[in-house]
Amino acid sequence: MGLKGDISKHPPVSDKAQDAIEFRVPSDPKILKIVRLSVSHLCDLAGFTAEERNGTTLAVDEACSNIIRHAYDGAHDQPIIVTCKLLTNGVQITIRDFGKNIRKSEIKSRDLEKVRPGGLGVHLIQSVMDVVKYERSSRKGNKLTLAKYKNVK
Amino acid sequence: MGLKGDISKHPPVSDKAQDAIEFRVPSDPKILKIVRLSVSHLCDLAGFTAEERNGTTLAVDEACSNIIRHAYDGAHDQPIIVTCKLLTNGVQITIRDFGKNIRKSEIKSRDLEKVRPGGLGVHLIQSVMDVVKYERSSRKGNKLTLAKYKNVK
Amino acid sequence: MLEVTTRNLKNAVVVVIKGDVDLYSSPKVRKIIIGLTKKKTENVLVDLTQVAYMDSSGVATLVEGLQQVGKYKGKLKLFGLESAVREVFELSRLDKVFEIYENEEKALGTLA
Amino acid sequence: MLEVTTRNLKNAVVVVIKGDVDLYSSPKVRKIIIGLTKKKTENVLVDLTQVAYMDSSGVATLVEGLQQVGKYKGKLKLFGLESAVREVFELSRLDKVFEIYENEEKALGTLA
Ligand SMILES: Nc1ncnc2c1ncn2[C@@H]1O[C@H](COP(=O)(O)OP(=O)(O)O)[C@@H](O)[C@H]1O
Ligand SMILES: Nc1ncnc2c1ncn2[C@@H]1O[C@H](COP(=O)(O)OP(=O)(O)O)[C@@H](O)[C@H]1O
Repeated sequence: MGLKGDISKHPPVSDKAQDAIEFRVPSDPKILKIVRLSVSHLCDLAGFTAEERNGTTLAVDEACSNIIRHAYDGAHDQPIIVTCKLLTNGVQITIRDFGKNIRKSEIKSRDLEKVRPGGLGVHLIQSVMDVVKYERSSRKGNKLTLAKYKNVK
Repeated sequence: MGLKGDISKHPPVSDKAQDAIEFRVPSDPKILKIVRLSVSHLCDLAGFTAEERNGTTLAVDEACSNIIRHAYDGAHDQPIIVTCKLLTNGVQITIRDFGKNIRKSEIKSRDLEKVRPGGLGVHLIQSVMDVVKYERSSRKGNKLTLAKYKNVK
Repeated sequence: MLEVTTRNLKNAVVVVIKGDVDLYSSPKVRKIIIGLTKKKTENVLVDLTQVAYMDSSGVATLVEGLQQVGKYKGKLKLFGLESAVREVFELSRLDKVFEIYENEEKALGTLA
Repeated sequence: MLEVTTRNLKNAVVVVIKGDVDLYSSPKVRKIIIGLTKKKTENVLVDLTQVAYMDSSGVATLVEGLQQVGKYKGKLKLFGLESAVREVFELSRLDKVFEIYENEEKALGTLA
């Protein structure tokens, strides 16, 4: 999928570089919990409800899991860079990898009517976040921009 | 203070770059909890006891607090880089800042017999960690290397 | 860090999961549940009381278990879902596919 | 995220702290405790049951409170220390300087 919601419609209210928290982690499933704990606390700082916080944390976890499994084909030693920005009205999280360029046509959620294991990650990310934007990096790798705003529906 | 324990005596057992987790955070007291949550989970991954984990988490928190208060004189928008490495026998954490160069002679724990508020941070860091090494960066800023090993007395 | 244990009751096996179920830990859950389905365990009850977090890999593991028990007309039921875990099932529209109960007693009460 | 509330009893004020006490949150604790000492509250009991973490800035705040109540012969007592919090007091060698009790009942029992 491409753009969900237009990020320019919700300009980050504060985006000085110094407001950003950046994690550089290896593509090892072990680190997912560290990313979740951090994102979850960031959501608390943003004043999110428990539901907003849980959803955002889930989305970032799913996005990192997908990078590990698809962009890096399961390799555990490749870099992932997660950058979190606290906005006055929510959080913005960008996730960069240096793996295989994604084919946007492949990144889509499947028909949920067919009950089968797998194929839920992209659906979960899209259901929860207000902005979901996949970009191929001009060189190797990809950048995913996620944002969640407070009190959106 | 300078070197506590000789880091070369306990060489990191695994130190490929990809094992490192790096956080770049602003010098804002708000981020201390994120650093703690992450370090605490890393200590779990290292197989630390609760006491080893609590102590290590405390030491990193105190070191970051000191950077905010002393190296950056309380400014909230300056960079701190925390790098965590999982060793097979413990964890190594380096903390870099780009603030005032420390005077090693000033970094010392005070006489605890005199009960007064403050002046406990350096003492706590030294009591808990197996390696505490302050270095001035050749340019601006400082680097603190901390390590904690499992089952050391 | 995730712990998975099983407890044998007269007419069911309870799988007790403790910790976060994610890409790192779900293989451990899968091993136990698929192990039970290979032995054609009639009633598998999954205790999620101590699971504060589950991602799609955890959900996928439970869907796989459900499909396996279905093959031999067994049952797989869940109980004790924390709100964050319940939300994942709802978002995946699987809250109607699984039999979900409040607690062990209620899940047991539905067995023949 | 830290919450500090006070509860007035007949012969004491209980300060209930909920959350982590660190460089970010300790000013909030300080404001309340120093506020009580300015009013020369005779007995200040600090409930740490819901504090999972405290760093040296939290400890410093409590030391300051202790010194202030000392000036007017008041008391400041702590209770309900989690093990991580207890460790910080021990490492700071302040576990003998403060009166520390297991729970509110025991702390109250020591008041005249
Ligand atoms: N980061 C990514 N890089 C490359 N492909 C991806 C990425 N994320 C998702 N995809 C593609 O989108 C599909 C759907 O992803 P998802 O919904 O998470 O289900 P699953 O990964 O279980 O197939 C994947 O099968 C994959 O082809
Ligand atoms: N990161 C640092 N940069 C500069 N000076 C420091 C740093 N950490 C500690 N110090 C010095 O060491 C002293 C003792 O620190 P500490 O034990 O944490 O107590 P306190 O900060 O309350 O004085 C400080 O007063 C300061 O002079």
